[in-house]
Amino acid sequence: MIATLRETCRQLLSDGKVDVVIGYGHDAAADGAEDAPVYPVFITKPEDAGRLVWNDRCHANLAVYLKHEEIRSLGRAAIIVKGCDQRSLVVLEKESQLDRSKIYVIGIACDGLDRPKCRTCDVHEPRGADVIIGHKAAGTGYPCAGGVPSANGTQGLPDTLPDDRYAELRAFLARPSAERLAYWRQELARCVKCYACRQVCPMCYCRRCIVDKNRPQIISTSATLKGNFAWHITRAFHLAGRCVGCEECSRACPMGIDLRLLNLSVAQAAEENFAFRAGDDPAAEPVIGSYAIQDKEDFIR
Amino acid sequence: MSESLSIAALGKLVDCWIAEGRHVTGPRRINGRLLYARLDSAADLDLTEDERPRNSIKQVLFPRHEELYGYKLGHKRIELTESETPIAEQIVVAARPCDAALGPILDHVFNWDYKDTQYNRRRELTTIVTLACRHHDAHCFCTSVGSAPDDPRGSDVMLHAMDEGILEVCCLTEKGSRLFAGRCDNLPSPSSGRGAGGEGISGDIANQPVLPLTPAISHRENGTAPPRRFDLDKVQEFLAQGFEDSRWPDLARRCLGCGACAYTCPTCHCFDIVDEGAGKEGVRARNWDACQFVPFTLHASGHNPRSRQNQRQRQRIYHKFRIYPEKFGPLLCTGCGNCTRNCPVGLGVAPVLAEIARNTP
Amino acid sequence: MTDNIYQPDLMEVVQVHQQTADVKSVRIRFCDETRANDFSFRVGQFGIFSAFGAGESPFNLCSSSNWRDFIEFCFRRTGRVTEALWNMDEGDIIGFRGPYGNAYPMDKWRGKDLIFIGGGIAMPPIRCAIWYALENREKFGQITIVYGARKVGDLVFRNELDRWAEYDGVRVVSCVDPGGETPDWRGEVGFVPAVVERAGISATNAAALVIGPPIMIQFTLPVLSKLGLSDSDIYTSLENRMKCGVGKCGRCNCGPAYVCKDGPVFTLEQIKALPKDL
Amino acid sequence: MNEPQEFQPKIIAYVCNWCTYLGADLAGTNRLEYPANVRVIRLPCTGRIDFNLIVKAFEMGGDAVLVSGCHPGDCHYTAGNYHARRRWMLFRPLLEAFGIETERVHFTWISAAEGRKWQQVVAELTETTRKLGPYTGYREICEAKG
Repeated sequence: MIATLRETCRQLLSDGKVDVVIGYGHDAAADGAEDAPVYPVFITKPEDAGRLVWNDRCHANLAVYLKHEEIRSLGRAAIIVKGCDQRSLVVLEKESQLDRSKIYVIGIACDGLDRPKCRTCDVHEPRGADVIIGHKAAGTGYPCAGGVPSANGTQGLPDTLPDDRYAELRAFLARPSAERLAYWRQELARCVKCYACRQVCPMCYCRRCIVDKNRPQIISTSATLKGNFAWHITRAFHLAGRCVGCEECSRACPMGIDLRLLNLSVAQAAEENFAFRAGDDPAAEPVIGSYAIQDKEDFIR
Repeated sequence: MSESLSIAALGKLVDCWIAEGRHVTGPRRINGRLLYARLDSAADLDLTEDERPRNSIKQVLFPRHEELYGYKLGHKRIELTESETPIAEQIVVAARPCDAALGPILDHVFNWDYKDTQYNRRRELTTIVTLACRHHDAHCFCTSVGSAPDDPRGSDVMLHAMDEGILEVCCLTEKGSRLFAGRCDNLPSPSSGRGAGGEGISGDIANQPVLPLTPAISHRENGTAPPRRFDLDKVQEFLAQGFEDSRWPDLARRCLGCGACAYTCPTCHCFDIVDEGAGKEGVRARNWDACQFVPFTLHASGHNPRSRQNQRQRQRIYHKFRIYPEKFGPLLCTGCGNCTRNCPVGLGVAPVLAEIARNTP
Repeated sequence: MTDNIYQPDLMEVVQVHQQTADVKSVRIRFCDETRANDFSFRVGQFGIFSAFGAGESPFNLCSSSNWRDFIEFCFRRTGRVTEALWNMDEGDIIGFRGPYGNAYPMDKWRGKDLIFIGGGIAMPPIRCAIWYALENREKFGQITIVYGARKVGDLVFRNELDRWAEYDGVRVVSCVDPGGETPDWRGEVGFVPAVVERAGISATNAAALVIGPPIMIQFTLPVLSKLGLSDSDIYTSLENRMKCGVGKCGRCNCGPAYVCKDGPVFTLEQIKALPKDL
Repeated sequence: MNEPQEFQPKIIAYVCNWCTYLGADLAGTNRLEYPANVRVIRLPCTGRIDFNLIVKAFEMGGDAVLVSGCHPGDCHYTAGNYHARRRWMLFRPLLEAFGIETERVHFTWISAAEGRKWQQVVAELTETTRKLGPYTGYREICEAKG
């Protein structure tokens, strides 16, 4: 599978179809080393395609790079996406941040990278890609990544797909509100405001973030509890109907704060109120950017 | 002078310090992650050795939010008030040597002509008890920047873990000895037999809860030091003329511009000054800041000398490995590896310098 | 007195003078008399001015160091702090800490001809040097002042331009960009670099101070070099983003220099040695 | 000796300029009395009422927040209140997740003619908030040092 991935990219670059392939790779000197660190790479020369890899440490959501001037300046891009990352492209296109026809999307079948999101994943095979590496495993109905050895030998596929993405959120919401506030007070007390959760997120593409604006300084920049609550409320709400659940914000947090519950709560609100799931339907209007006369709620008197 | 101390006795000591009202900080596990944080009791102390805390003890000497002074606004009258948060006596237990070394390094900039009294006061009131390292992970590179797993710089007391949960205590400063004076139980250390002739294990120490120490503790002599990741001379030779080198955009292209490297780094010390308050009262406070953020150098006119992310990454490397050493002497880096350990895309200092050193003839 | 290096002195606003549509100069005096007496600064230094509740910003001290009863600074209304300072009037209290940075080497300039070239809002940092030179007129040779702005309304300290011209040995050339002149404008029309070239200034035994927007400096420096001025005779004051002003917060660092402590005054020679990070 | 000081809740009301603000004004001109606990803040439209304003109100010591504007269909800017309705349908669950007491956050449509409804809403709000007591939960978080 890695061979087909490298060959596809080498072909794209040598045909001049794209100028850069945004993928996962490691140091040229570390090829083959079993636990060599994997990180985003930008391949511009066909002979470098050998640096591309695919294994269970390819976590980054590479869609985040499509907004960077340093990458755009390299020219037409091909981007390697897992099913969850591919959803980000749908949202970004709908928010007119990228022109889908100008990028070449290489979908890679993935049966899970041992992250919480993978347990309830339903896009093992990315949709809307120009080409898919790895294919549907016969009979099981789930695409197999072909090539990602997994501990329990069944290609790491979940035997039963829990139908509820929000099971963990429901359990959390069942706890009394004072307990929930206390949980966030204890978690957000560690936040040092390094904004890694903002910088890894493809949805955070504002040229100047609201927290960097001081007229008015509505969100305190201090890493006090007040500043951290104001920041994380704002960050989470700006993802309403936009967060595709790639969970990069939780993985990137150096202080180990799990932000998934916040993203899930706004995702659930969008799904249960407006049957809208970010990145599902390329034609659907963004939920926060549009409205419907017949929207129904039960709390406005 | 060096004595020995059982891990259990260290736990009791920690509880004493806490009882005496001192703030004790040490590595503890929170949600599965090893972080330096304030200890509520000795049970929180986690002496795992084959993992390095993901943040640093910098917050003890240089908090991420610190009130400089308060202000009260009246009609044509303003009153400035001393910030009333008292600075308590701090003890850092089981710090890594690459954390403890930040004190002597930051003293230079915080006392360059103007004495930063709040930093100096915290420095005086802080005693650092370091635990020499006997393990390292893929990101440690203290040996590449002139440091070592038992580098005493900045430590008031250096602990060396021996076998069977015995710690050799070396008090390096007066502050350190005051802390440990008469508190060591000097248990004979079975393997090295170097413990001073203390009496046998007394009853109450025997049944103390032994703190979780990783089983395979080997004596400090054969402790493993991390391999050298890059040749520092070659790096500094490159930096001397490499500011305009065309490879910088490639070296840092994947950087996302967050502050995870700067805020978990023991020696990054840049800060912002903000006014916080509502209506007639407020405080002027100092917050951590980082050269990786766009507004850091943004002029009021809109001009930004470092508008590209690779320029900001270059500035971080230059400030640590050329500007600071040239101006103050020590490198602004202790080789802890937290920048790479916490970088979402595997950048940080070591990978960049290794790449530079590899390609510099 | 506090030993907290970040705590400012409280200053009372003595007089506010609106220079242009968005530029004001403010005169302030120490509330605490003892501080007023033992305060001194050298022209070219700057201070950090506080509008409590909004923040702090660095501005040059644009009054002459010989004036004892007030110090003056000038700012353009662009952001949160300058907005708050804009709304100050006589009697209000602001904060000041300083003086910071190095200063113009007036003693090194003794006996030299002085060429002052300013652009737009950059007149205040030059004005203090001009007044200092005029108050010690005998120490300096010919003084030429070239000051340009986009349009007549943008000229800062315009009334003082005429007063400077009255001093002997002082030549004042003020200019506005093409299209910025008004019918009764008697000064030159053109960009500062061109005006400097036309002015036919003699550069023998001269020192030049050039402050203005980067584009103006970029095109003025070659003109001065052509006149024969060496790089070590051309001075400028750098405008980096600053926060602490005491060499701690790392903002103004550019290459080996912390602009707030090693600068802001640099010779062109020193600036050429700095990396292109300005 | 006056009776013991009853808790006076601080209620911050973000109201739209075209409907609710006029409704409140109408209540005033009709001499309809309502508790003075409400602090009215006028904004052009409910569409302009940012979710951060609710957080800010609690940060600065508010005990309850009221957001009120034109009934759907009456909006001066045609769709401001529709957008606002969607915003609150998505924001309330997030407040729930944070454990911020959503029973202290109230949303109503009050038209320019409904002075009486404004009086009733404010009176009722003051009572329910008085029962809930001061909102120390969030304020104490915001006053935590460092």
